[in-house]
Amino acid sequence: MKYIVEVEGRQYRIEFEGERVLVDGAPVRLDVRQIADLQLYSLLIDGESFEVSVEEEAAAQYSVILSGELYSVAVRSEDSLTGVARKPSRGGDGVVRAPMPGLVATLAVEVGDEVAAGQTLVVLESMKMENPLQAPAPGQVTEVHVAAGDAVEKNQPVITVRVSGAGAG
Amino acid sequence: MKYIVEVEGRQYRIEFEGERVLVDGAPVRLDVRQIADLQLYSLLIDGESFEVSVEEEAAAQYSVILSGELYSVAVRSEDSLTGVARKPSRGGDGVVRAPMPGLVATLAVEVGDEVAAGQTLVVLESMKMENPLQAPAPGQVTEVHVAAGDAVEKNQPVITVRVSGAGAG
Amino acid sequence: MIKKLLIANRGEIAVRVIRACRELGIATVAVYSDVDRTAMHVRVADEAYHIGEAPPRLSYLSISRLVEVAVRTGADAVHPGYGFLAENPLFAQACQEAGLIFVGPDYHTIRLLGDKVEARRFMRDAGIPIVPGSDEHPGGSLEEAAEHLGYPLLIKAAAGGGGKGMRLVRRLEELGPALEVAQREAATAFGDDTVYLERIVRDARHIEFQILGDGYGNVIHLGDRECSIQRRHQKVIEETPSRALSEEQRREMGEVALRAARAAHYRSAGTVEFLVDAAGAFYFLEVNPRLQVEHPVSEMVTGVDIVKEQLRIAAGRKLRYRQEDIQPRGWSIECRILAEDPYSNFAPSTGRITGVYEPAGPGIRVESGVYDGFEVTPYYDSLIAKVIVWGETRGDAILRMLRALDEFRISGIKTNIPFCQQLFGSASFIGGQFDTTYLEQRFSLSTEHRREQELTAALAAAYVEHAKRGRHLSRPLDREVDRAAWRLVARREAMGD
Amino acid sequence: MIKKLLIANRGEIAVRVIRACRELGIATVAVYSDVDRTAMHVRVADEAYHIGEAPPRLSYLSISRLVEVAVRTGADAVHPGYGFLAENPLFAQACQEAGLIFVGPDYHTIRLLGDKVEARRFMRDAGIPIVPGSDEHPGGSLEEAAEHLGYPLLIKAAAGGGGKGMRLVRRLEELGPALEVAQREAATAFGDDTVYLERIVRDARHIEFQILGDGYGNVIHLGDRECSIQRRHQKVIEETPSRALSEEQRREMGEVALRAARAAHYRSAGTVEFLVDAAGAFYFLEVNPRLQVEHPVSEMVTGVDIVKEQLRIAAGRKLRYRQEDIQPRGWSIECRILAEDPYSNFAPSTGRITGVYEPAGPGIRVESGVYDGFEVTPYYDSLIAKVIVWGETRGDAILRMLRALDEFRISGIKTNIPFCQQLFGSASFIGGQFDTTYLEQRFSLSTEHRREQELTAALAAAYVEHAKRGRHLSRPLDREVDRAAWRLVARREAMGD
Repeated sequence: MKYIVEVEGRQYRIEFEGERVLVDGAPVRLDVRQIADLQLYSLLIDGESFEVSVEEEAAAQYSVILSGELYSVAVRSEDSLTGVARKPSRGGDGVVRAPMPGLVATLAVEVGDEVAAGQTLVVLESMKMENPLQAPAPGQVTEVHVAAGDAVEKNQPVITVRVSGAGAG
Repeated sequence: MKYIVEVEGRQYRIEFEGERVLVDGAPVRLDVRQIADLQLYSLLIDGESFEVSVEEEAAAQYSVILSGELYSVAVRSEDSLTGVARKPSRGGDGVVRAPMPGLVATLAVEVGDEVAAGQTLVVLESMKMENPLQAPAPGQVTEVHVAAGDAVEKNQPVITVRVSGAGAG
Repeated sequence: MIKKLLIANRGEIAVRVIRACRELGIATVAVYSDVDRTAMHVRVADEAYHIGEAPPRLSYLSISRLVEVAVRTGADAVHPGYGFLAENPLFAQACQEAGLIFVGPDYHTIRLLGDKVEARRFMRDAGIPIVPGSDEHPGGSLEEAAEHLGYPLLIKAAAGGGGKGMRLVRRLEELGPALEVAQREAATAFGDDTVYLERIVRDARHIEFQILGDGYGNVIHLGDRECSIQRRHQKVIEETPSRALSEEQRREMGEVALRAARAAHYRSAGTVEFLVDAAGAFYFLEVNPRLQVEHPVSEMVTGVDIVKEQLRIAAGRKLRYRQEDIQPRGWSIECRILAEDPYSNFAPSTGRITGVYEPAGPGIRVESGVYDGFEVTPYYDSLIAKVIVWGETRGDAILRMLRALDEFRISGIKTNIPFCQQLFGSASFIGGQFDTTYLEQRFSLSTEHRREQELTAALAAAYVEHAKRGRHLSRPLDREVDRAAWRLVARREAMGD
Repeated sequence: MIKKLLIANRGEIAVRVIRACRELGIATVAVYSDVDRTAMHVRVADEAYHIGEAPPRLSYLSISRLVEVAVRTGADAVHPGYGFLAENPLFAQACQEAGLIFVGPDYHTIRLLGDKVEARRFMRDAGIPIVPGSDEHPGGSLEEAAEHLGYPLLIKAAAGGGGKGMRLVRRLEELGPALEVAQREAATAFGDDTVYLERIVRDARHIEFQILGDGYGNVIHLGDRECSIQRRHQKVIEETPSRALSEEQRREMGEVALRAARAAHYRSAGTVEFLVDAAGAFYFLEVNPRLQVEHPVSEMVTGVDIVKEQLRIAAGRKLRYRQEDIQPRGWSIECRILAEDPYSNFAPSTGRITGVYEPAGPGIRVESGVYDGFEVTPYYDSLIAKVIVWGETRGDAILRMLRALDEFRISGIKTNIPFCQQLFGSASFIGGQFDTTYLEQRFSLSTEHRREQELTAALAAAYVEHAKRGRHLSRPLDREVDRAAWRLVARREAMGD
């Protein structure tokens, strides 16, 4: 199996052939073990020992943390015709989602309001901190999915804004 | 559901009725939570907090460790007609099993040998310690299931002894 | 001695207090909200009672319920921890009136120290230097005072705390509008719109002294703590001793801290906070009449268990240390581990912790309230653990902290660990070149990478993707293989080398 | 300084050494056998190489493979840990001949100290008191020597160690047969059937001194350690200082330990072991020319990092401490956590660890090589972790240890923790009334129970049985319920209190 792996704008061609691993055609001794069913992996790469956290952020899109540094890695198999996988766009549809779980401390808009880009729509309280959620673009509020005081989960829709100039829907 | 629970020779009648728990007829406020899918339970009993390890040793037979003390507990439901559950007898069939994983360091008998009760049949080495496995009763060795140097798992049959006076097989 | 203590708190500090009680033979009563039934403090206490719903107002801030549980369970004392009700004189008073020992200062002391203007006046009268402020000339107008103090300056709420009612004013024209906003905020937050102006201390370090008083006139301090590394007015890193003080300054400030404590007839553990400017002049800031988050660093260098001593004092005992018994050894640093995502502007991160490996080994102490399977909820503080290190020198301590942070693994939520790793590795921190503005104004999380690590990241991600597709990960990889291997080997070995 | 170090060991001690290297900026090379690919020391090292199969002889005891890996990876030094090859002069020599720094004494020193008869002669010549033995009169017969020494006495192998070739002889008639057996055992175990007789020291305490020498003539000691609590010649609990010594004795024995170290031109960390009888007379037993399992207790009271100092010395540096710099503070105790079942005659317990919660908080240090998901195999030592506590007094330390053991949870295998809990709670231990025979001859695990805890055990078991039948446990109980609850509550709260 061959993969094109992109890390911070740089591409690697990685092949897995049974026990063999090739990076840009050169063989690498790789031994990976998952630790206790966590997102934690012990890697030996030509004898060098690493322990990394690997989290799948979206399809074929990974966040890797290694020695306190974060790497965004996109993996696509060479036989796929599409380009490097991208994060599914969120927000383009005008739906503002909760970036974290929390409580709706303030609801600053209602349906029908015209809002400017960056205008605060909702303040979410989480862990004693207030976090304003802002309009991604100018437009009109078409839906309010929460009430003040509601507990919301991460990624839960909070407000829908019909972006000016965009078609309804 | 009603259970007869025996701990160290003392019996308790414990009933679970939905949210209610009765011990010998008296209500007890019991709240139990399993910690992280382990054999570890946090109990609140009328507000007292305990954390215990509960291990099932055999059917309905539990080892409970609590503040550094071990309790053997047998649980049977009141509607069952049999007595308190017992550990399935091992050794009565003349099969000597490994009480722990280890390596067969010494094999002291062969098929056909007459052995006395307590005679060492095999020495198992585990964690740098030598552990002799002894004949449970006088008899004749009818089967040797391992070879010197073998790694054995816990409870794996090691030697079969036909106990004197007992019928074959 | 105290027989049974109720801990009116949760998280790592509740666990800390329970541990001290365990070692002193004091029975402990934990309290928990709806979401905290399996929290660590509940698991390790002798008794635990549900006191209400998740929002603090309905549980950990409910004075009546806490006192009721304490009385009902036969507790004779209450420890407030920090945060929640720790500095609320009404809680201390309610405990006292219910016949419970409140582990802290007398409620009059808490009240006095809680009013910033009162506390400043009190300390000034006791001969303690304070940051120049408008409250020193109560007759004049705020505009006159502002002119006298000079711009920029700070508006602060007299009843204040937590940044509410606080405003920075750069020039005269801003003063009026800012005062209006600050007064409105103060009124909303504290029911008291009194504000005053304070001169801004530039290039300030935040340095505090840990004090212990027994109420019999004996007061000692356990040395200083450097707490200048802050974000959003929250300390992130604390250490002792401070690299910024000369021995002379340290001695002098220690004396002043003791004078402040003596003036207040201070009983229990507390902290006297100062601002120190670049020239070395220092100003009283406030007294925190409670245990501090960062108390462990002082414990590490002095060997004094502050919580145990606090409990002994609460039971009416005299201090068992004289000032000359306190001989700090080495260096200690604390790093607060927060459930927040440093890569997303420190947004809170909640959810179920799927795995925790805490660092350990020589010179490392972890104070934590979480474990595998614990759920971090949005209701409470984001502080989930503290890593405290001790080293013979500051350099040893920093290197040890870097080692500790590198070992610390938390799965399931995001933490500020990568941020702290960079911070401890920064030249400014290592060189001791920082003041209270450093973290927010001069330090930023680097997203630059070491080139040679990119390949590691690439291989890890590619492997996980490949394994997912091939379902290589459906069971732990190593177990079966290894076990088969060692059985084979054992046999081979037995047959001869 | 050393640039890259190979650790010829596994388990907690390999992790300990790697941590010290991390903090000193030394790169580390771990080695692992078939069953140790995911062991902690592999995970935390910078590099890791497979060196063979699970049985130690085929991996961790293979001098040629270890030296080969060290050379191939460009390591400039090797640390042997304890056990395995730590006291093998051939290994030290092989390292030296391959151009590698061996972190330990010179191999001539190791060889000298490894031969008991040689070491005794050497120490006696240096004016160190030794246990009276037949080797002091090499001319006469063993029977004559036995009569002179008096019964009971011990036969020991000259090349000995680990109890092999050792026999207790109660009276003359037993001597001949016992000698035969001992010589045969010694020949088998060490390839050398030389034995000698040693007088038995009654009511003996095993007390040792930690020494550090730099090879430039500078030698210091870090105080004594009491190691009398032993089972099967294995120490279980160690503490410092010993309660049995007066300050005068401690000073005197420390002097003798230094004299022994100086005589041997000792370089690196080591331990001088003594037996102390009830009257306070002390006798040299042996020198362990390596790091000891129990070194952390000395670190806790002195603040010296023994492993770091060992590495600095190995790199050719001089000792950075003078004797007067060593000012022990407080008390420290270590408890060894073993994978064995105290309820089944301490049978080894192997298997996969499903969960570990290590104790933490003030004054507690855990040195461990295991974690959730780690598999304990029958190949190696049963030591899986060490709990080390520090307290201001011995009482504080014992209470803290009890607290630590109570917090320690390991699922999946059995451990000696319940046994240790009872031991630390026993009057004899608390009173300091014990000698080396205490654990095996006078202490036994109680199976008596506190009546009030029976009901707790009954309820726990009944609940688990009930849940199993009702499949109540098919998913974690609390999560879903709690989450639903807090959402409801949050809404209710928002609507007004």
